[in-house]
Amino acid sequence: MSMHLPALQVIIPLLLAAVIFLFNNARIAYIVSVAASWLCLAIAIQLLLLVNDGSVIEYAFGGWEPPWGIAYNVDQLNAFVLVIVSGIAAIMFPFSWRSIQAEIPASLHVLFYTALLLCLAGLLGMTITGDAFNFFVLLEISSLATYTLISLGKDRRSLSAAFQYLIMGTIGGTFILLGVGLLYTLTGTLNMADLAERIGPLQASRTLQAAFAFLVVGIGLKLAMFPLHLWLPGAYATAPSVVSAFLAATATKVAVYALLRFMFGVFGADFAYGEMHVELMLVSLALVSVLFASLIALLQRGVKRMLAYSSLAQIGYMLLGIGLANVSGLTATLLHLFNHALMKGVLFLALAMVFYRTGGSSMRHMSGLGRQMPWTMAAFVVGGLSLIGVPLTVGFISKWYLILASIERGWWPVTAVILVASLIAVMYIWRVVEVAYFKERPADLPTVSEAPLSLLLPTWTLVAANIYFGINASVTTGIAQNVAQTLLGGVQ
Amino acid sequence: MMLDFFDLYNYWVVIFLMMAGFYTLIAYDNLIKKIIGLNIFQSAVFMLYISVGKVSGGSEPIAADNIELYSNPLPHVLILTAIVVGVATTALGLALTIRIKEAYGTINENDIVQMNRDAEAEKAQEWGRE
Amino acid sequence: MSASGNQRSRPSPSRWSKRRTRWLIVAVLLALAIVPEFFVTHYAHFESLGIELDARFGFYAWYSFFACGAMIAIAKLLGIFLKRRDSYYDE
Amino acid sequence: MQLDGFMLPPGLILILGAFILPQVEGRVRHALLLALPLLTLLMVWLIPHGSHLTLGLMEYELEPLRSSAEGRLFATVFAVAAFAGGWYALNKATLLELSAAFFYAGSAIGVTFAGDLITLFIYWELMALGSTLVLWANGKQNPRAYPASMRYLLVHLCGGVVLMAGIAGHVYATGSIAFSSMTMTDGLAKWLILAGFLVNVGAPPLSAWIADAYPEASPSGMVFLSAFTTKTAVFVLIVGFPGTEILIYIGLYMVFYGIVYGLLENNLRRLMAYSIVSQVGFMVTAVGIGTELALNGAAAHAFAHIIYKALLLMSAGSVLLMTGKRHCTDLGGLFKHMPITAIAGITGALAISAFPFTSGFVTKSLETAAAYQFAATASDPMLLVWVWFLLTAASAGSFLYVGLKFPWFVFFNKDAGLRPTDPAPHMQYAMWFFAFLCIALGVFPEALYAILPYQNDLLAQPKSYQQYTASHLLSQFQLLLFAGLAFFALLPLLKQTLTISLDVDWIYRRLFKVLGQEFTFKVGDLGGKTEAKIHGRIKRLIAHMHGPSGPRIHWPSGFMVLWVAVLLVGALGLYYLR
Repeated sequence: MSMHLPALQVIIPLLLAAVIFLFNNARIAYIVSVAASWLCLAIAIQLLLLVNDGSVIEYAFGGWEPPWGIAYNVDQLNAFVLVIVSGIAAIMFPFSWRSIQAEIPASLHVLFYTALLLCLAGLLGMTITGDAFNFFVLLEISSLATYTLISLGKDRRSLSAAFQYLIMGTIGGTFILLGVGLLYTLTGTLNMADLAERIGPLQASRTLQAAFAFLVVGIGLKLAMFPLHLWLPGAYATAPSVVSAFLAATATKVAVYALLRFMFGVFGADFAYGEMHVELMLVSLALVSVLFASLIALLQRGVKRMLAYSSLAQIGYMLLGIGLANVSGLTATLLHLFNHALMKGVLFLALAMVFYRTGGSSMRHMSGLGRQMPWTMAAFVVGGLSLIGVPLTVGFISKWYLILASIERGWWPVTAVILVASLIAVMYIWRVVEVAYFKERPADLPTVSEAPLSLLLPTWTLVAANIYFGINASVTTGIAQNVAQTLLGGVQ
Repeated sequence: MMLDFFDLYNYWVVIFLMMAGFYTLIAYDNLIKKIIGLNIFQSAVFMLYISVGKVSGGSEPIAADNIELYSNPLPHVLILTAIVVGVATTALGLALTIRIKEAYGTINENDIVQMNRDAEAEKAQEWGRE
Repeated sequence: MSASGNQRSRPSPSRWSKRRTRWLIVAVLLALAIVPEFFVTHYAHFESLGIELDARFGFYAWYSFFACGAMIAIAKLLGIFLKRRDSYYDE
Repeated sequence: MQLDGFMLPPGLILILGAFILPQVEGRVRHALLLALPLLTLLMVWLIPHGSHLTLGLMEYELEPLRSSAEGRLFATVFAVAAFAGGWYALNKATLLELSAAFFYAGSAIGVTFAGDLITLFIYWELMALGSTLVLWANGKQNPRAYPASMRYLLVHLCGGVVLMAGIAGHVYATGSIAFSSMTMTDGLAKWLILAGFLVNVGAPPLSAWIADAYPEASPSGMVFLSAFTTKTAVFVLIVGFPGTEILIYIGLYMVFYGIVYGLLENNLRRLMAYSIVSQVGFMVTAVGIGTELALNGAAAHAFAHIIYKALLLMSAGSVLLMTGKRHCTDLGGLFKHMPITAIAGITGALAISAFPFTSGFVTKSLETAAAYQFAATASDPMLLVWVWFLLTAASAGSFLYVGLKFPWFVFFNKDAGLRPTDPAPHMQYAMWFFAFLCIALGVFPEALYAILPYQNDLLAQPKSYQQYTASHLLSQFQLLLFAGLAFFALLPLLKQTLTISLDVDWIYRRLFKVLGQEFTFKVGDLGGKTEAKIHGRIKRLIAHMHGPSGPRIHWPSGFMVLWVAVLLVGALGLYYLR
C-alpha cells in the first residue's frame, strides 16, 4: 500500500469527485470531501516523512518505466507543497459546509464539492507529477474546477470574473503547453528529470530560451505575477468566501512551486540565472508588485479586495526570494509558501465568517464587529499581525529570511522596499482593526452574534498554526533550507 | 534563406494562427468571439505539436512489416489529450457566456465591465464616504 | 497681549512692597552664595589642558547668569520664527 | 528550551498581568495593580547575573533572560515606576490604559533582560504597541489623543523598521544575534541599529514626537509614557553603543533643544515633554563619552530621572485633573489650594535642577564629572572641555525652564482665581512616595551607587566622585541661585503666550497635507494651457484607474491579454537581444 502513496495522493480526490457527483447528495458529498481531504493530508505527511532524509520516491504509473511512462517523483520540495495544499484543504473543507449554506444555492452544493475535489486533485497532481505534459493536464483540471468554483459566487460579478479568469488561465495553460512542446522537440522527452539531463549541453539553443520564456510567462499568469495579475482581484473578491480562502492559500502556492520546479528541476539554476538572468525580471516585477499592490490594498474599501491585493504583494515577496538567487532568498520563498497559506487562510476564513453573519465583507460590514464577533475578529487580528510580519507569528520568519537574503546580496533598496511594504501592511490591517474595534456599528446594520463553532474551530486551528510555527519554526525552516540548498546546487 | 523560410513553413503557420488568436482576444469585446479567439490560439499550439511529430518520409505509426521509418506518435497522443482539455474549456466558457447573458443581458464585455463598475459606484454613493 | 499680562504691568502699591521684599531676599541669598567663595578653593577641572577659567573667583555665579540669559535670548529669538497659534495644526 | 530552576523573564509578570486586570474588579484589581510590580521587582532581584534561558527560533538561540547589572538597574526603576504609576492611576485611569501600561512596562523590562537582538526587537515592538494603546486609551477624554497616537505609532514603526533592517544586517555580517557592544562592528547595519535606537531616545531630527504625543495622554498615562520608552533606549545605547562619539553631539543638541523649546512652551505637560528630551540628552552625551564613570552616570541619571520626572508629571497631571487647565497662562497661585501637589512639584523641580540633597544632584554630577575626568585621556580633549562647559550651563538652564518656570507659573505668580483641592488620596500617596525617593537618593546616594553597573574603584576617586564637598556644594548653589536671578530679572521676556512652537513634526503634520491640497485642487488653476492639459490627463487617468469605491478591480480581459503580450514580447526580446 505504502508504495502506491504517490498515486493515491491524486487518485483519491479525483475518484471521489466522480463518486460524489454520482451520489448527488449534498451531505454525503460534504462528508466524503472532508474525509478525502484528511486522507490526502495523512498521505502527504507520510510522504514528507519518507523523503525527509533527502531521498526521492519515484513512482511509475501503470508500470511504464520513465521516461516513457508518466512518473510521479516525490522529493522534499513537492512533499512540502503537498502538505501545504492538503493541510489547507483539510482545514477548509470542514469549514465549507456552513459557509456555503449562506452563499451558494442548495441545488449546487454537490457540484460545488465535486469541483472542489477536482481542484484539489489537480493542485496535488501538479505538485507531485514528474512529467511535464502531465503537469499541463492536471493544471487544466484544477483550473477548470477553479473557474466553476468562482462562478458560484452570489453576485453576478463572479460570472464575469470567472470568464475572465478562464480566458487568462487558458492563455497561461497554453503557454505552458507551448513551452513543454518546445522542450519536447528539443529533447524528445517529457520526464522532468530526464529533461534536466538532456538540457545540460543545449544551453545556447534558441528553442530552449523560447521555451523558458513561454513557461515563465505562462506560470507567471497562473501565479498572478505583476502585470499579469489583473484577473486575480476580481476573481478573489467575487468568489464564494471559502473558495477565495482556498484559492488564496493554495492555488498561487502551487504556481510558485511550478515556477521553482521548472526553473531549477528542469532548466537548472545555472541556465535560469546564468544564461537567462531571470532574476532581473523577477526582482523588478516583484518590487513593483510589492509596492504597487500594497498601496492599492490600502485604498480598497472591500476587505476581500484588500486581501486579494495583499496576496499580490505577498506573491511579490515569493518572487523576490527567487530573484535574490541565494539560499536565504529561496528559503524565504519556500517558507512564505507555507506561511502565507497559513496567514491568508486565517484572514479569508475570518472574512468568510463575517460574511456568514452579516452578508457582506466591506469595511462597513465590519464596523463595530470587535465586540459582536470577538473570536472572529481576534482571528483576523492574529492573521493581520502575521501578514505584517510581527515576531512570534509565521510572517516574521519568512520576512526575516527575505531581509537577510536581500542584505546578503547587498541590495539595501530591496530591504527598504520590503520594510516599507510591511509598514503599508500595518496601515491596511489597522484600517480594519479600527472600524471593527473603535467604530460603532451603523444603525441600519443588524446586530450579529459570534460565528458558530463549526466555523470557528477550523479558523482557530489555523490561528494556532500561525503562532506555533512562528515560535517553533525549526521544522519548516529546516525543510526550506534543505530544499533551497538542493535547488541551488552548484550556483553560489 | 528563402528555402529556410519555406522549410519551416509549419512554424510560420503556427505563429500566424497564434497571433490571430491573440489579436481576437485583445480586440473583440464579444464573449463568443473571445472564445473563438481562444480556440484559434490553442489550435496553433496543437498544430505545432502535430507538425513536429511528423518525420519526413515516415509512415503512420502503425506497426507493419517492411516499414522502417515511423512518424513519432507521441505528440499526436499528447495533443489528443490537449484537445479534450480545449473542448472542456470551450464548453465551460460557453456555459459561462449563457449565464452571463442571463445575468447581464449582454455578452459585450465592455458593457459588462461598465455595469460592474457602475454597481460599485452606486454602492459607494449609497454608503457615502466613510 | 493677554489680560493677565496687562495686570502684571500695572502693579498695585502693596505689590510693589512685596516685590521689594522679594528682591531683598534674593539679594541676601546671592550674597550668601558669594561670601563663602572667599573661603573655598575650586578645582580647575582641566588643569592639565591649561584651562583654569572654572577655578576663578565667582565663576559659577556669572557663568550661570550669562548662560541663562543667553538661553532665554536665543529662545526668544527663535520664538519669533517658531511660534504659532495654539490651534495651528487643527485648522 | 533550557531552564535553570524555574526562572521566567520578569517582564512576563506584568505582560500577563495586563491580560488578567480586565478579568477582575474592585479591590482585587487594586491589589494586583500594586502587587504585580512589586512581584516583578522581587523577581528582578532573585535572578542572578548571567543567561538563564534559551529558546530556539529559526536557527538562532534566543536568550530572553539575561540578567546584567545595567539591565537590573533599569528593570528596578521600571518596576518602581510601574508600581507608583499604578498607585497614582488606581481609580482614575481607564481599564484599557492600565492594562496597556502594564503591558508596556512589562515589555520595557523585557528589553532590559534581552540577551539577543531578536528578543530585544520583539519587546521593542511590543513596547511601541503598548505605549500607543496607553495614549489611545485617552481618546474618549481627549479626542486629540487619537491622531496623536497614530502619529506616535507611525514614528515608532518607522524606527522599528530601521532597527529590524539593522539587526538583519548585523546578523548577516557577524552571524551572531547576541546583544552586546557594537562599537567594534562596522558598516551600515550598525548605523541602522543606532538610528533605530535613537528614534526612541528622541534624538534629532525626530525629537518632536515626544512633545507631540505625550501631553495628549491622560495624567496617569503620561506618567507611564515618560518612564519607559526613552529610558529603554538609553539602556540599549549604554549596552550597545558606549563611547560612540556622535552621541556626544546628538546628546548636546537634545539638551539645548529641550531647554529652548521648553522656555517657549506654554502647555505645562508639553514643557515636561521637552524637559524629557533635554534630560535624556544628558544621558546620551554621557553614553557618547563612554567611560565607566560616564556610563554609571547615564544609568544613575536615568534612574533618578524616571522618579523625579514621574513626580513632576504627577504634580502637573493633578493640576490638570483638578483644574482642567493645561496652560501656564491659565494657572497661578495654586500653592494655597493644592499644597501637597505643590510640594511634590517643587521637590521634583528641585531634583531635576540638581539641587543639593536631591537625586538629580547626585546623578547629574556623575556625568559632568565624567566629562572632565575623561578629558585627561581622550584623543580630543577640547571636545570634552566643551562638553563640560555646556553641560554645566545646561544644568543651570534646567533650573530655569522647569525648576523655576513650572512651580512659579502654577503655584505662585498671580492668582488665576482657581480654587481646586489636592487630588484623591491614592494620588497624594504616590506623590509622597516619589518625593521621598527623590530626597532619599540625594541624601543616601550609596544605595544607588551600589547597584550601578561599574563597581571598579567607584568611590576611590574623591575628586571626581564625592558630591558633598564644600567646593561642589558651593558651585552648585551659585549655579542655581544665579540662574534664579536671571529668571526673575528676565521675567518679562518669559511672558507666556498661547502658542505652540514649530518643529520637525510640521513636515508630517502640515507639509504633506498642504502638498496634497496643492496637487489635487490647485494645479489646474495655475493657468497655462499645457498645465491644464496635463492636469486633465492625470485626472482622467486617475478617474480611469480609481473608481469611487477604491481602485478599480474590473478590467476588460482584452486589456489583461494585452499585458500578457507585452510581457511575452519583453521576455522574448530580452533573451534574443542579449
